[in-house]
Amino acid sequence: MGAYLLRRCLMTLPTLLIVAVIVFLLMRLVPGDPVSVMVGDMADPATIAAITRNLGLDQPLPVQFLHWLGNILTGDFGTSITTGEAVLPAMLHRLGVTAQIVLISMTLAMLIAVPAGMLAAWRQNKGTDMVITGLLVLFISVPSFWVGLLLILLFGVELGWLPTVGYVAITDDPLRGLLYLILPCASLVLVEMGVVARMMRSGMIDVLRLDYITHARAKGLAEGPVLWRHAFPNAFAPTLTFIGLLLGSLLGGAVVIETVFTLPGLGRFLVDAIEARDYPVIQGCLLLVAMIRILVNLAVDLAYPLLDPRVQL
Amino acid sequence: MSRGWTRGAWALAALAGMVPVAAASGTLTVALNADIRSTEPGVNRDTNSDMVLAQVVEGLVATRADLSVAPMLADRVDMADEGRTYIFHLRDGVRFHDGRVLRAGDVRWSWDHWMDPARNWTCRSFYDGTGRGVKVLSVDTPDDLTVRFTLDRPSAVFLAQMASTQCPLAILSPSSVGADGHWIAPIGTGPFRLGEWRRGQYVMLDRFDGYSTRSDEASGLAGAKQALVGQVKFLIVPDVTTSQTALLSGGVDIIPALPAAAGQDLKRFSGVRVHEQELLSWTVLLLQSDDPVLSDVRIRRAVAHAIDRDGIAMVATNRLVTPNPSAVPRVAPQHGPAHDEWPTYDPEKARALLREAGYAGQRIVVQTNRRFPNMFDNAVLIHAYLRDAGFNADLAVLDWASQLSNYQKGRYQLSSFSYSARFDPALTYDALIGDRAKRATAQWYSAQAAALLDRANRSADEVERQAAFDALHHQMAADVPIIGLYNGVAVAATRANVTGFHNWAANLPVLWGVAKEGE
Amino acid sequence: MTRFLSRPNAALGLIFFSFMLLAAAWGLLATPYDPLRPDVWARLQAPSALHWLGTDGFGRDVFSRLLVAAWVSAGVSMATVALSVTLGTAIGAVAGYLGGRVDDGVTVLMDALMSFPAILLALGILAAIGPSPGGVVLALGLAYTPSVVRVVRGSVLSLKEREFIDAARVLGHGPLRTLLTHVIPNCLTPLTVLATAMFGNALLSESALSFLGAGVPPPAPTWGGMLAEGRQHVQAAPWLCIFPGLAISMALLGINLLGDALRDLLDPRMNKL
Amino acid sequence: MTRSLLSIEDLRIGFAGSERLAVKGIDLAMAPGERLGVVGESGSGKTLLARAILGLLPPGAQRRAGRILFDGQDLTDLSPATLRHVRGRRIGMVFQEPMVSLNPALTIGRQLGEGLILHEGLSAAEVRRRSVEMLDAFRMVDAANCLDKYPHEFSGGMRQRIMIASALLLRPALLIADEPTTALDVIVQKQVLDLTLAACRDLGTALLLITHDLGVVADCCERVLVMRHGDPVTQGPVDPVLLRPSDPYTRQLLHSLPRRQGVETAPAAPAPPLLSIKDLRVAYPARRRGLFRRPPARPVLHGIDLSLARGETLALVGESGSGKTTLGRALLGLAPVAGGRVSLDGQDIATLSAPERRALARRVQMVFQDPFSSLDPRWRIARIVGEGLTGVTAAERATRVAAALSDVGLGDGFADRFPHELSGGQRQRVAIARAIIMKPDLIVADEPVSALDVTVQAQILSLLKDLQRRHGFSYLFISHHLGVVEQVADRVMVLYRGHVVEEGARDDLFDRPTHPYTRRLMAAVPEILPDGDGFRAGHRPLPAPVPLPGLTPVEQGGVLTLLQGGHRVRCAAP
Repeated sequence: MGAYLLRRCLMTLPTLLIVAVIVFLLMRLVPGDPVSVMVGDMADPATIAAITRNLGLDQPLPVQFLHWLGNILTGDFGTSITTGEAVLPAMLHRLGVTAQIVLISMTLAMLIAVPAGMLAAWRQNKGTDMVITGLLVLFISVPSFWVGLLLILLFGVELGWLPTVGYVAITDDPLRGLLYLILPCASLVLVEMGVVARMMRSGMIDVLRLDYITHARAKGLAEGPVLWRHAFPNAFAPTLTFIGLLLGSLLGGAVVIETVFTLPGLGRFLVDAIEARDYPVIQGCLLLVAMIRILVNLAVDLAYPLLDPRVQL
Repeated sequence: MSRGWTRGAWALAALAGMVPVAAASGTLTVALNADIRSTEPGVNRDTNSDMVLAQVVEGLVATRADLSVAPMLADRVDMADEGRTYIFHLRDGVRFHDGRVLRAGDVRWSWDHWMDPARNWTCRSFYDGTGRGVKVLSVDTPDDLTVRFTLDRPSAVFLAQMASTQCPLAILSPSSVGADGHWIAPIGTGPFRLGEWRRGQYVMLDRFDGYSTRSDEASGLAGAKQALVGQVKFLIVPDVTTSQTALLSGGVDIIPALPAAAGQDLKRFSGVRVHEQELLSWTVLLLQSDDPVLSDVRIRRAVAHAIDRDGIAMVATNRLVTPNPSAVPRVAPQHGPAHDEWPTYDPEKARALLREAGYAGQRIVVQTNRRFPNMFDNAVLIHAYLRDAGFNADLAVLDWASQLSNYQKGRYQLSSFSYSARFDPALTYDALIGDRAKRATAQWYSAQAAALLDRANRSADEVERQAAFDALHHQMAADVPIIGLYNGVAVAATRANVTGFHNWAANLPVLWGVAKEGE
Repeated sequence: MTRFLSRPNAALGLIFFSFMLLAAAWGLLATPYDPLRPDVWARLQAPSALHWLGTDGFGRDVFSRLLVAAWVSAGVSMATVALSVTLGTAIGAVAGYLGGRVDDGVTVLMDALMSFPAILLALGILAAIGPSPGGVVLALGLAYTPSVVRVVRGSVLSLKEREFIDAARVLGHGPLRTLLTHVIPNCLTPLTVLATAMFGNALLSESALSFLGAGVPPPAPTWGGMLAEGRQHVQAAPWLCIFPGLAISMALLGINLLGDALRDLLDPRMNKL
Repeated sequence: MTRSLLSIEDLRIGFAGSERLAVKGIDLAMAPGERLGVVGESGSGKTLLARAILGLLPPGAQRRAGRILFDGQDLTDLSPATLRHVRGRRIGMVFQEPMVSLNPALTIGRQLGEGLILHEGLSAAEVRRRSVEMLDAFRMVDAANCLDKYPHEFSGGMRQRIMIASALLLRPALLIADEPTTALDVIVQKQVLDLTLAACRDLGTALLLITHDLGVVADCCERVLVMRHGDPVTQGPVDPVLLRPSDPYTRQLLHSLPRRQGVETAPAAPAPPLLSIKDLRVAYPARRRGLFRRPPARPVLHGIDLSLARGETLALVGESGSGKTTLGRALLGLAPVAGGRVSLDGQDIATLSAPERRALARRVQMVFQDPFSSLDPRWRIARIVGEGLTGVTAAERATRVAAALSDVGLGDGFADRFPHELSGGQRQRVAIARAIIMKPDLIVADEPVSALDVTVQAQILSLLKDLQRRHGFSYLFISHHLGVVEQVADRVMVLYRGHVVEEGARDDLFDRPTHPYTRRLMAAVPEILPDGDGFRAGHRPLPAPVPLPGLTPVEQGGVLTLLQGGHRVRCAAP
């Protein structure tokens, strides 16, 4: 078990290294340089050259890469070129915002989606199933950013019930913090729910065809235990993998919702950094997002045997 | 439909009280649309950083609202040696925020601090002769209250440069940096001192009780300064809608910078005052005169004729300003009727000129960015106008960094751009005129223009300078090296109980003299 | 085909999807107004007989822009799918069929690419190559390639177990020929299902990128871009936020319904009912 | 018949959206403790019948008419809740695939105890005691420990024992077993069947056994129901219904069963062998587990020697995992050869250049087991058959394809069809046509009939034999089915875990099996053999074991020792 864990962790290393190379190269292909953004239209070439030298941007690429990688291995993601902040704490702070929204909405979505998906699968091709699948396909077809805009129009502009944009940390003011999370979470929940429930439904349909379900019924079990005890763990396992993937991507990919509601999340941080050519921040964010995704996958892989004992550690 | 909708919404939003609640009395809350970039004046800066730091640091001289230069920490400034030597006599009893009394040595320390290449100060090249400016040969301190700057040649803009709002020569206490030279915080002499800065959330300023104010009338950054509130909280509210809502509900007292349309929206509410201020910044369309197509002045004139500057100004600013084709800002005293001369909006004429120049549908690309909505809007309209007049125009939306980099390297045909505030028209012309081979950012290479600029640069006689500026614009209207669109407009909004707030041409609202009533 | 269309989701999907195609065709041929031509004196007008869906901040006709945007979105999405399917099939088939070190290398590279959320990867690539319709296609195409590689590689691995592949080898055919004549044609079914799903994803991502200002650059209208612009006028002209979103949703609904129907039809396991 | 336990009256089952019936009016009655076999080929509706009893029809299937009386109660009338009382407690059910009929996510103990807790409300300790008792009855080693394990930790045979144990745990009055041993190897199949029969007898449980295997029915059951296309063909005691059949379909079934036909042994071939294999070793590379470590390859064949004459049929027999398929694949370059020499017509394949090897390879063709998987579903039949032809004109290709198709008994109409439009037997004919069109010297036939129903199987086997007579090629015939091998083979090799344990001419081997493994294999198969004008069921009588010293399990090595006339058996090294 310990050896497996170690091996499984070691296996992520080449992936991480390639991720790092991709991130680094991508940013060096970008036209425009951070120094011009810093100095604006006022500076002359001499100043630009001096600042470039001071930031180490005049070194050969491999040197810059090794230097960067070395620092990252010691936990130093550098400092933002534009704000002078240390990148790692800044990213973690933003990640906290994104994580709140993603985790809350994902939890809500799962609470609704898993039973809904199971119900639809159980009543496959019957009226209930038609209604549920119809709703689900509608949910996944409506872009979350449009839902967000509509919610803003309805609750912010028309009704004025909820704050539509901005962010208050829950730690600063729990009540108001929650109010600010309602609309962003609501816009994500629909889509996530659609995706997860569809996954759950198809997984469940696959499982319900299997002999051990018929066997469980043949033993005289009622539908409740058949569904929850026998079908659920097996149908949920692939859904869990999928939710892991989804979580991993949402932590960086909630950028659109963060834009709609102007939340200071990780995705927005990255987009702003791209605009400002803030290499350390861009690299840090992309790397962090990829690392999170890899780690979430790792966690899911390690948790998988709990649901499916066939997968051995 | 929209009017009713929105008004109801605002009222409800205010009633529902879901929006931030008013801060404690004695604290003025100012909404910033983005966090400040650093606390180092003139190093890593933007408009927001400039505004916050202007409340905290001061220089030897400062800019008045009419853009003239006034002494600030200096009691008076003497010139000698035909303008090559400047002698600053410091006011006595000025204290830094750390309690130390300002002495000539601090000025010398600050000078050395900023001129150290490691500090990456943006304006170093204005003083060390590497740029287009003068070279400061020496700075010495004959006594505790006297500082003497010796230049290699006379300059009409030396003091204006020193009083720049973007990179002022800020006088700081040496305790601003740590023992190893790392930057801590600006320990200045302003009426407010820097308090807590929570990145991405807020910047606090506290009233500096040891401030010794000047007695002359407050104007711009100059004159008397009196902090009327105990604290100023710059709250970072990136989204316009949020800050508008917060202003209506009292969570924010001042929004110093708003898009024009948002200002229009807010005018409908009684509890709010909207302030509009025309600025020095100049929004333009850059033309690459070296381009094979645009090197023909007829084509450039065709571009000028093709563009409806009234329409552009209206979309960008909701018709708050009239267009300004001249590098001399409309708020500047030097702006006269002579500066309104320009090819009129006339697509027919543009077409005729194109035919005459033998334009054969070569592709012309307008560069722009999304970072600055007004540049983007201008470009979208310019692109449409050019197509209308028969140009084969394309729009290239770059990120700001790339566009800026292209600007600095001269890699563009047309570029929707904006020059930031320069306090003397000569400085703006200075940015425009030059040899592209030597300086890629130059727009206009004309010996005649260069001579005129030189006259304006060297002369101290206002009449002579005015004549030079008028002649420069006349020449520009003929050469069309650049197309001026309009000067920027700053729209600010305050709650009605905020008194004493005003903006000025440098777009740097000051918070001394501002108070909140009835709370 | 008749059997396909007799499914309610297929028929409904086709109806919605043909709205998009119709709009795209209309946008390609002629629009009521020039979608790019501003009329600053008639900006932010509410829907009326003159401007069916109102005008935007530059006074451009929203309806005309929606039609042209349908064409832009459909074109970009199709090109994206074409690119990633071609690229992904080539890589996935070769990696899966050859196995060994080639496969290991491809797998690690694809794992690395897949650890970026597609939209962030696309943003990164677009930052590097600059926004243009081709750029969006390239960025999204590259971002989606790993999922095609995965599906194709999986199919190839399971096809490799199928005996007709062995049969081809027994008949003396080389790997390339087997790959082209047996393996890839047999990946077409999962690829069709995947391509439909990807078309929807590409459309959504293209809109999201445009919404973030990184997609197909102006002046070409895009639904996402129109939403982003509308967002600036959410107070004054709320309709600018409604119609483009409605267009995206209807197109996506159509594609998703069609995709579901197609999957039910082509996936024998699901079809067994 | 005293009192019937189960009686089915006019049961009709159809599928939604179709008028056609899949089960067309079955009547059936079973007495308590009785063992009834339901036999039929695929599509006969036997599985639907079994599932209908407990109301567990697959989605889409509907009972159209009929009553199912159990203990006098009409099961079709019961509410779901009442029906659940019957399920498990009164009627137990066992399915075919042991791999998917146990829930992989739950421990054996939980799945066994579930029914006891539900129906009898026993305490945990009592449940455990009863479970262990039942597993013991099924000869599970260390039964108490088994309860805490998961299904994947057991082999297929073990799982099927657990499955049946769990069904019998509640002492039901009736056990329905749907092909319970089909997926198992013969020796394991016999163990499981014996255990099940014994347990049923002990508990007085009636057995409804659904199977396609006539031998099993004849061996285990008292009565039989033969079904075809949903119709009941005939019903009654095994003797005479099965053993002296009057009904033509049943007769056809029985006559189709593979068995030795005539005494026909290939002439001892003095000519040089067509194929000769020396010390062939095959090892599959292990799946990479770490980043850099690749564990040693897993050996599958440990040095096989083999030679095959022209026109001869050599059969390889063995259970799953014996390496018989791998041997065939290795010949065709489809499995990684780790050592040894293969020569065809005296030419060592290893010394040839790649093109030469490819040309040579065309002379060896293969017919695969699964006719569904061996034809590219996207190709038309003509293209599939002609795939191997190179350097011929279109006209010549068409002619040769048509000739090959008619050789295998498929007329012109088939050339333009797709594989999915063909039946299993027709597809296998296409696969054979694809092989013979290459004019091969040798055809490797890997379980060519095991996926087919018994009547089709007989047709294909005679086709293969017929083609060999006409074209003169040799067969390397791989099968697990002793009956099939006995019918087609000239010589037989028995493989066990990658070793040859016994080889010899067919009659020698079948009449005088010597190695203990061969004997066990033969003893395990229940057979139906002609007996006068009827048939006789039972296990093959074995001659007394040859007192040969040093017959050993293969794991301990040993060499092949000649007995007589080419009959060799593995014994300890002298």
